Order: sequence, then C-alpha cells, then structure tokens
Amino acid sequence: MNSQIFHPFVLPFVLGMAFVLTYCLVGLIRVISQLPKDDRKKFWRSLVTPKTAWANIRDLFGDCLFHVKIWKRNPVLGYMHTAIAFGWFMIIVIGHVMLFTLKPLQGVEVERLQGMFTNFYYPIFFKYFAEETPVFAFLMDFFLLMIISGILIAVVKKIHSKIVGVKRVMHFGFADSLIRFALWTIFPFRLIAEKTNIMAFWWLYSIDLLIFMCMLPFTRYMHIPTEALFILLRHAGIKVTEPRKGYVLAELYSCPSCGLCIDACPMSVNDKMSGNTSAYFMKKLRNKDTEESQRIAETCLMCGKCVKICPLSIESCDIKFSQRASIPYNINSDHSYLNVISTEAEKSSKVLYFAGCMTQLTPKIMRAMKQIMEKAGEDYQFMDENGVICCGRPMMLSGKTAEAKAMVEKNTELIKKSGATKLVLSCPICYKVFKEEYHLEGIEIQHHTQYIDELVKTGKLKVSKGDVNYVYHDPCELGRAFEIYDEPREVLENVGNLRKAKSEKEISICCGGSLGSFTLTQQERDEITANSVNDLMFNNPDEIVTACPLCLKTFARKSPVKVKDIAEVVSEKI
Amino acid sequence: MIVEGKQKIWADYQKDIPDDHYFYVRSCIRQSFWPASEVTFLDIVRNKLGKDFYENEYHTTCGGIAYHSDSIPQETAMTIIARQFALMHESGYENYVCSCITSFGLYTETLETWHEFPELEAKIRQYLWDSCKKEFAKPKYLAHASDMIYKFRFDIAKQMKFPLVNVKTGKPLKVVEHIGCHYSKMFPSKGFGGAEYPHVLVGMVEAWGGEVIDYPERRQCCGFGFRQYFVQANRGYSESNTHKKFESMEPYEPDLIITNCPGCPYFLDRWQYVIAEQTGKTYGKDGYGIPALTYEEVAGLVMGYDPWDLGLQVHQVAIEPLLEKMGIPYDPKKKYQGVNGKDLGVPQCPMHIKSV
Amino acid sequence: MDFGFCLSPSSHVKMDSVDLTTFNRLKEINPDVNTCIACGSCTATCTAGNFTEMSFRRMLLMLQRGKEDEAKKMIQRCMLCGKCTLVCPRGINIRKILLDITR
Amino acid sequence: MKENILIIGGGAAGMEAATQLQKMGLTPIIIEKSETLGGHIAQWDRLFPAFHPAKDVVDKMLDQVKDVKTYLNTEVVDIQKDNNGFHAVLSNNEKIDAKAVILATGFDIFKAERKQEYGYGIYNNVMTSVELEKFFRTGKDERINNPKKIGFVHCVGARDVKVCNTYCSKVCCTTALKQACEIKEVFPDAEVYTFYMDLRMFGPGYEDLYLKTQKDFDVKCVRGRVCEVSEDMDGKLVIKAEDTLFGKPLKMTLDVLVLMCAMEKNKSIDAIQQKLGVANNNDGFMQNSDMYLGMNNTAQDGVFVAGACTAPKSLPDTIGEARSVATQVYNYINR
Repeated sequence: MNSQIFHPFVLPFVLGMAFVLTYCLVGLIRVISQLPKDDRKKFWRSLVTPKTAWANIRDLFGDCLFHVKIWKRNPVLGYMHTAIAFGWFMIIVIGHVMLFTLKPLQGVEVERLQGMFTNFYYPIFFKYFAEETPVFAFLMDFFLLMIISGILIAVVKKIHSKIVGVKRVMHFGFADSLIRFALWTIFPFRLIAEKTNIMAFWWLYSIDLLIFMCMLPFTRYMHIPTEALFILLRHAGIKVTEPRKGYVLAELYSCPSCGLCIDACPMSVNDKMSGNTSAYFMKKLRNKDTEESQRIAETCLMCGKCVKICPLSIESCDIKFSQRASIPYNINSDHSYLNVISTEAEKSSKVLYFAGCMTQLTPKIMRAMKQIMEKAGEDYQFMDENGVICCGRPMMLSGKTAEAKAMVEKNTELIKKSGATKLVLSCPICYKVFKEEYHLEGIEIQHHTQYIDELVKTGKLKVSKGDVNYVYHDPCELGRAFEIYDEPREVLENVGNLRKAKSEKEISICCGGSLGSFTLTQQERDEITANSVNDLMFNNPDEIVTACPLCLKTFARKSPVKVKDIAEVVSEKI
Repeated sequence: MIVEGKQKIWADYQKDIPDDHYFYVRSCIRQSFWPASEVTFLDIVRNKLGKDFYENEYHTTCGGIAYHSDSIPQETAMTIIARQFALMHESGYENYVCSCITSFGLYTETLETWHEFPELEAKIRQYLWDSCKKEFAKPKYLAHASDMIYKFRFDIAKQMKFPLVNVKTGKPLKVVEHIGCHYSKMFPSKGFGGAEYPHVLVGMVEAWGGEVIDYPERRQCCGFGFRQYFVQANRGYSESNTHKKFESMEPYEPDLIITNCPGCPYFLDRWQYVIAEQTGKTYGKDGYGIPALTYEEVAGLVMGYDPWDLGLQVHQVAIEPLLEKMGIPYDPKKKYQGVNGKDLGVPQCPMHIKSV
Repeated sequence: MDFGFCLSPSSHVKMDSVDLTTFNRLKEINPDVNTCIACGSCTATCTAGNFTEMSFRRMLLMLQRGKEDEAKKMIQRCMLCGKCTLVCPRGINIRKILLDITR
Repeated sequence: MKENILIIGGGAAGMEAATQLQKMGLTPIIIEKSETLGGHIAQWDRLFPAFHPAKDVVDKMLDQVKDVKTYLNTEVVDIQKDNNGFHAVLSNNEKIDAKAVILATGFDIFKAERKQEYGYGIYNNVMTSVELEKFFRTGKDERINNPKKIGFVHCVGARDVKVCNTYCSKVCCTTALKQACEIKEVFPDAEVYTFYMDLRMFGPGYEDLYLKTQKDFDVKCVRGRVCEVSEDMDGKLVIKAEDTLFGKPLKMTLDVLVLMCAMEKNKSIDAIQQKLGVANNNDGFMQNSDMYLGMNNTAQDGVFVAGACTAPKSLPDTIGEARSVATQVYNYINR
C-alpha cells in the first residue's frame, strides 16, 4: 500500500493531540495548585495509600470506561457510553500493542516505525502505515464497530430521546453540536478510510480528530479527561469549599452534561423549571455565568437526588451551597438575643424530645409523639414545648454556616444541661444538622422513625396491625441523606400494609416544600408536589405516610388521600 | 381655598351674646404673664364701649390647672366653679365672662356635665352649701372675653387709629390666628366658627384690616398642655409643638400672631427664643421673631393705646418692627420704664433672636 | 444654652420625602409583596419573634415608611427557618424577600 | 286582577319591582320626584367589581319599564289607608288609589361638608366619590388636573358617631378601590393612596378587584383614617392620618382628595313614611319587620320596602330585594 512512515494528513491529529495534552496538563497543575494545602497533602498521600489506590483503579475502569452507574440506571445508555469509551480506549491500547507486532508495509523498517515520534500518531492511522495480524485486525474492527454501534444509539437518542428512555435532554449550543458531530463522524470516517483507503477520508478522519481535540476543553467532552482526576481527588477525601476553584473545578469539568439529573430532578415538571436542574447549574457555573448559577443555586430544593443518581457522583448540592455562600445577602445576622434564654433544665430525663420549628406547625406530630413516649413508659422531656430555637440548618442552607453557630451553641447548651442520653427529633431537617454539626458526645441522636422502630422492636411499644394500605414517602433529609429507609417501612408493616411508590428510597421525589429552595414560588412548588403525590399514589394507597413535618404540610395541600406522619399512624395503633 | 365654604361654616357656628352686664373673672396665668391685657380689656369694654363689666375681688382660680394636671378631682373643680357662679349670682349678674380659655373650657364642660348628669349637679349644690354656705346658681350666659371683643369688633373698628395694615406698602398685615384648644375644640358649638375653622380671631383680624393666613399646621396646639410644661424634661415636647407650627407658617411670612388663650401667646413667644438658642433659627425677618400677641393687645394697638401701656415690652420677641409696620409711634426710652417712670433695667440680649 | 430639654424629632412619617428605592426594587423582583394583607401570621409564628420584636409585616411597612435602617436591623434577628413562608395565607415567599432586602 | 301598586321611587329598586309586578299581571305605578328614572345608579359610570358600564344596566331596566305608568317630577304629598286600600294625592293634585305601596325611596349621599376637618367646600381639591364618578363619566372636573398624588378617604359619614352614623355603608370600600383603579387608568403615573379603617369587601369578585388594585395598579392602602386636611401655599392638600398598622402618624401632600361618602336615609320621604306608619331603625333607615323573613314587610299591612331605603345596599342586593318585594306584594294581593 504505502511506503512512507509519514503523510501530511496526520498533522491535524498531531496538532490537536498536542493542544489537548498541553491544555490538560496546565489544567491539572491549576487544579492541584488551587487545592488548600491540607487537601493537596491528602491527595498525594491517597495516591500511594493501597486502599485509595485500589479504589482509584476500580473506579477509573468502572466509571470512566464501563460506566457501571449508567448501566444500573439505564442499560441502553450504559451500553452507549461503554461502547464509545471502552471501544475507543481499546482501539488506542490495541493500536499501541500492535506497534510491537506489526508487519510493516513494503520496505519500511520496523525500527523506524517504532520511533518516538511515529508512536504518537502511528496507532491512530495504523492501517495506512502497516498491516495488522489477523487477530488484531479482528479486534480492531470489532471495537470500531462497537464504537459505531454506540454512536448509532447516540444519534437515535439525539433524534428521539424517549426511545432510549430519556424524557428531557440538555439543550446545547453550536460548539457542543459541532464537537458532537465531529465525534460521531470520527469512527465512521476511520472505518471508511481503513476499508477503502481513500485519501480524503484519512484527511477527514484526522481533521475530525483535530476538531474534537481542539474543542474538547471548551465543551462538555472535557469530562473525559477530567473525570479521571475527579475520581482521584474524591477518593482522597477532599470536600467542596469554594465554587469554581480547585476541587470544584475538577467537578465542574467532569460533569458530562449527560442530563440524567434532568429527568430525576423534582423540578422537571415543566420545561421552564427543568432549566433549574444541576446539569444546567454545572454548565452555567463552568461558563462563569454567575448570575444564572446563583439563581439556580437559590432555586434548588437541595433534595440531593441528582447527586445520588449522578454517574459521577458529582456533589452538585455542595457546590450550590458554596455558591450560595458567595451571594451577598448582607443580613449581618445578630442572634445575641439568644444569650438571655435560660438554660436551666427543669428536670432531668433520659430522653429529650426536640420537635423543631416546623413541627410546631404540625401539632399532631407532637401530640402523637407524646402519646407514644408515654405509652412506652419513657422517661422523657419536651425541649421546645414553649418556643423553639431554630436548629441552624436553614441558616446553613443559605450558605451561612458561621451565622448558624449562635443557634447551634445555644441548643447544644440546652441539650447538655438536660442530662439526657438520647435526643429524639421529629424533623429531618433538624436531624441532619444535629448529626453533622452538633457535638453531642454521649448523646444518641435519633429521628422519631428510628426511635419508634426501636420501641416497637424492643417490645416497649405494642402496636396492633390494621388493614390500611400505606405508602411511605422518604423525606430527602432522612432518606438520601442518612439512608434511613428500612426503619419506617418496618414500623409501617407492623401497623398496616405497605404499598410501594413508583419512585422509592434514594430516587424518591421531594415533596416540593423543601426549605432548601429560596426562590420557588408557591405555584411552582404546587406543581412539584402534585407530581410527587402522583408518584406516591402509583399503587393506590389509602394513606400517605411521611416522617417530616414539612412533607406532611406540603402533601396535605395536594393529596387526594389522608397524609399522616409516621408517629401519628403509630399513635393510632397503640 | 373657597371662602364661601368657610363663611357657610361661620354662619352655622354663631351664638347670641347678651349685649351688656357681665360678671368678669380674670385668668391666673394671664394676670401674671400679660397683666396689661386684662386691664386693657376692661378699659375697652367699660370706657371705650361703655359696657357694664363687674369684677368681684373674692373670685379665685377656676381650678383648671389643678384639674388638668390631675391633682384635684372633678367634683372639687366643680365646687370651685359653683362658688364662682354663686359670687356672680350674689353680685346680681347672670352673664359670666372669663378671661381664660382653660376656664372657659372647664366652665363649659361643667355646665354640660351638670346638664347631662343632674345627680352630679345636685351633689355639687350640696358640696357648695356644705363648704361655703353659698346658694347654687348657674349663669344664664357664659362667654369668653374674646367673644366680647369679637362681638364688638366693628365698634372697635370705628374707633380704630392704626389698622392692621403695613403703612409702607399699604398692604394688609398677614396675621396668624391661633385659638386656645379649650375654646372650641371640646365643644365646637360653643365657639364662634366652631372647632375646625374658628372665626373668633379671624373676625377681629378682618374687621381691623388684616389678612388671615391659613397654613397647614393651623390646628396644631401650641404645646402648652399643662402636664408637658410642668415637668422640665417634658418641655421639649411642648417646644416641639410650637416648632412644628412655626416651620409650617414660616413660608407665609406672617407679621404677627393673634391668640386668645393664656398659654399660647406665652409659648409661641418664649419658645421662639428657646428654638433660636438651640437651633439658631428665627422665624421673622432680619433675625427678629414673629410677635405673638393677645387679642386685647392687638385691639389696644389698633385703637391707639401706648404699646408700653399694653405691656408689649414683656414679650420676648421684639415688638418694634411691627409697630413700625403699622406706623404706631412709640418712645423707645420708655420701653423699660415702670409705673411713675421707674427704671426697670434693660434685659440681657439673647444670643440669636434679635431685640431692639 | 442648656435648657434641660430639647426639640423632640417629629414622629410623623413624612410620606412626601420617603425614599422608596429599596421597596420598589423589592417589589420589582417580588411583586407578591403588594398582596400582603398585614394579617401578622408571619410575626405570630416567627421563631425569632419568640424572643425579639422581629416582624416581617412591620418590616415591609418600615421599608414603605422610610425606616429602611430599622428594617435592616430587624432582619439581623432572623434565623431563616422559613415558618413565616409556610404560614403566609397569600403565598408570599417571605424568606426570599427577607434575603432580597439586604442583598 | 289589575290592581294598582304604588311604587314610590323610580330608582333601581322601584324599576325592578315594577317590572316584576307587571309580569305578574298587576299594575305598578311609579312616582319619581326627579325628572328621570334610574336614581343614583344612572349617575354612575361603571359598576364594581368588574367595571361594567352602569348605563347598560340602567338602559335595560328602563326598557323593561317603558310601559309602566310613571309620574316624573312628582311627589306623593298625602296618603291615606282605608278598607279599600291606599289613596294617594300627588304633587300634581292627581289622586291615585292602590292596593299596596312599595317604598323604594333609596338613599341620599352623606353631605361631605359635615365632616368639616376634611375641608370639603373649603379646600379646592377635596371632592366626593360621586363627583369623581361624574368625572369618569364626563371626563371633566376642574379639580382633576393631571394629579400626581390622589388620596381616597373611606368611611366618610359612616361608622362615625360624630355625624351620628354608626353603621357601615357597605359599598364604599369596593367603590373606592374601583375608583382607585379607574383613576390609575386615566393617570397611570399617579400615586394613589386609600385610607381605610377596615377593607370590608366580601362579594364575588371583590377580592379579585382588591388584588387587581395591588398587583396591577399598585394602589397603596393605608390603614388609618385621615383626621385632618389643610392646604399648603401651593394649594395642595396636606393630610394627616395614623398608619395604624405601622403605629405612627403620617403626613403627606396630595393633589386631590376623594371622600367616600356614605349612604344615608333619603329623608325627603319622611312625612309620607310617617303617614304610612313606617318607623325608622337605629341607623335612621326604614324599619322592616325583620331582617330575615320580613325584609320587605313593614309594621303596616300593605306597605312594603325594597332597596336602600332600609339600609345601604349594593345594586345586586337592591335588585334582589326588588324582585322579592314583587313576590310579597303578589301574595298580599292574592291572600
């Protein structure tokens, strides 16, 4: 065929490759240099720590090449991603392996072909320069066809996303469309070039690669190289601190804008609100659109579902918090008035019950809890029967962790003075902050779902089984945040029949009432609630049961059946 | 401003006043602050108009100050008043005229209360007998002294020497009228012109050639309010009321203020000095204040009384600019001469408000 | 000269000179503020209001009556718990408006 | 059965009662003291809550009574009752016999000058709601000269012992907000303030009207009664009120102040009312026999009442009462 070891058509590829490698290297240095000093140390250490190193290898293959998480979510999309990523990877690997086994074409010395420079482009245009052995030829064709099959799915998905089970997809600009077109055509061009050896296709193939690589840093495809770094950083245990810096930069560029979070997001009940989903947030933040990214950060319900279903587990909620912290609310909080509240406990008892602000608006939960604790013969006291100090979580939700301190400190003092060994909470919003931000050594913190479950299991509380069909709604802050999925379900099975919702546990849909959102209007929330109620009503339950006062209040607005708190349900059966 | 509208209201709030034969009672405050005003009043009605106004040396305070500062109960004030009425009756008069607005308000209130609650009247009748052995009697007619001047305003105009006109420009003087709150704000029907657009002083000013200005804070109290003034720390409240009025009237450039209450001319006059000391601001032209006069003083001026006989030198605000505007001759040397030419001494000149 | 007393500032709200910039900006972003019927639910349920004079209803009025500084001072008490928003019968997103006042 | 029914008053109540009675086969006779039928509503431009032209309603009513015997510029000067019914003498000396009498004499507008502190008739730019309505109808009023700030005072002559009217006049709140919208439509850049004591608006569509004033027209409602009006040097109105929700007195300058004058009983009927033996209630309106089942009946057999002569009423209230009085009269004739 050809007798050269070089042809000008390799130049576009070489240029592109050189550009993208340089860019990635600079980016890598930038991200690592922006890490706080401690985080940087952690990172280096993690690379040599066997445990994290193994996790790195596992995830680099599992996530970057095989996209295991997408398989779990949607096998068709999983195949699409694996086909393209793994196929491409294999072609590159096999290409390099073949360098050592190749049969040179007429008159070219093997040694020359294996030179440093040629190594750079040779495997990419292999067939032009050399002939494979049959086994390799088969493998190469196999993986090439695998890639093309993946691309075919992508094309179908683009044309009609519902066929592959995706309702909403992201809307992209010109640059993304162009690079996608380049990506789609690279391998068909290569196939045609290899099979026909028409020079034009070798050129097209190489130019496609140039386009792809040159545009890569400026489009969502940057996730391909960044993802690897992100996996390493995450395994090093680094946390989100500031938006658009260091670790977050790696997260931002790792987001492939796959759009899986769009369908998952409770806000995607209409087109307008689906623009508030994490995929768009990441894109806006990446593009330094501060106004929009702040807007989305303030709108988000912070239910955490997008994080749970994200194939890369990108911590978009944490990034949104850090983004909120950058909004100049200028409240200049002053909670010094809390100092005057007496911390003298009236009595000392083992169990301290803290209802929380929201539960004050749903007195039936408080009443049910009292009945349960009394029936179980518990030595308890009510911490906030006559007025409550906020737990501090809402303040943190606005990105004001420091300002929440006054409340955290006061509540800590009150709890410690009470002499209790167990703190029972009715509000999952409180539960999260008590678990994560309070230092209550020696005091067990339980949400009332866990507490009731324990009372039932230890026989302290006798319940009778009825024939009501319940469906349980997982409050975001209890379910996704702490994976308290089984306790409430077990309790409910003891008092009635449990029916399944359409989306349960980690994919349950936020009620729409979440305090996480600052800007959603009542009408918008109502739409979200209606959708969530529909999901819960999937198996026609008689009653919706939840374990969060806010969910309770929210669902009650829209539900066709009675909405109850789990404590209320139990109190009816004792 | 629709003058016809006001005239209609003025017509609605008229009262018939007996022409003659009055029992006159003085005001505690006025005889201390503006003694010449009451003297002038009696001189005008008796000597210039030839009316019968009788004074009885045994009359006392009406009890108003004590009543309004909550130091005596209503029954006590009423018994004091019953004694005054008894004196009138004993002297053979049935028309009662008082110099003080607070008294006028309290007399009106008392008479109305007796009318509404006859059992209270019976009680007071008994108290009066028990305490003074006097026979209870009610006046047939109750008037305030300014009502008399209002009634005789055209007779006074006939004897007028210096109308309320600026002799240099020929234009009427701009006059702020300010009635005492207790004149008609409690019982609108008892005052000429009612409470919202009282006519008692307006009538005088217009009869004597002046022009009344109606400014936004016209209805505002001068700020006397017994309780506010008696406690030093509360005086700022009193002063602030006056301040509000002056701020509101200032753009109209009034030449003088005419009043019919004991406290108002005092506070409208003295607070101008205090405000000037505290803020450096004066409200009249060229650093002078705006003279705040009693209606008797104004009547005396237009009738040609000597300004110093009217006691105008006891005002804080210098009166001379007004005298010059009206073309009233005066002897500056006599300003601080007492009776029989005794030298009273020239007061110290304040820092901000000008004196001559 | 010290008289032992002084002019007290007028308690009147002088509507002619009230600066409504903040309120108008707020109204532009949140047209809902106009639907407040001053029912006081927000104040009654307020967690901070349990301990302080905090009242969103009054705060809105303060902004309309030229007492912006007082309003901003009041916001400092807020714990952002959001109960006010939950109880508002007009569906006003109170917590957001609070944040917008000082923003 | 062509019995005469004497209807005193040719406003909404009188016309509607006549229409119904005629359909029932009776002979209504309307006595109207002014020169046209239609009463107060004929002077109105648009009706709350939906800004419906009053003329539409009045024209339809007029059309319905075109065959009803009507005396204009006429008053009843005397009326007697005997076993045969009522015998009325009209101001034109005509005598009319009737089997029943319906008093549909409606209301008078409170004379705004009685609230002296508002300075109606003294300050140039103080006007009444009726005059404002006339402005909407004719586009002319010399007081309204491209105003920048307009104020409305509610409850003028209502809920006020000082003018001896302790009742609520029912329609003024809604009218004020309707007029506030309308003035904003004419002068979009003007600021409109309403000074209310309570916003008493409860009918269908009224809350929507309220929300419209807030959302679309930015009408500023201040809870507190204007207590004092005066004029400044430029002839503008300076008003004082307390913002009771804020707990502070408030002062502002306005270009125009509109007084929402209450409904008062129409006293021109007092003499005839007395002859018929119909008393007044505590509010000074006519006393019906009871407010539930006897709202159209009076202490006097054969004398009926309808519309705003018994209490302040809106137009739908009045029409409803006019229809119910027709039934009462029909039953009375056929008893």
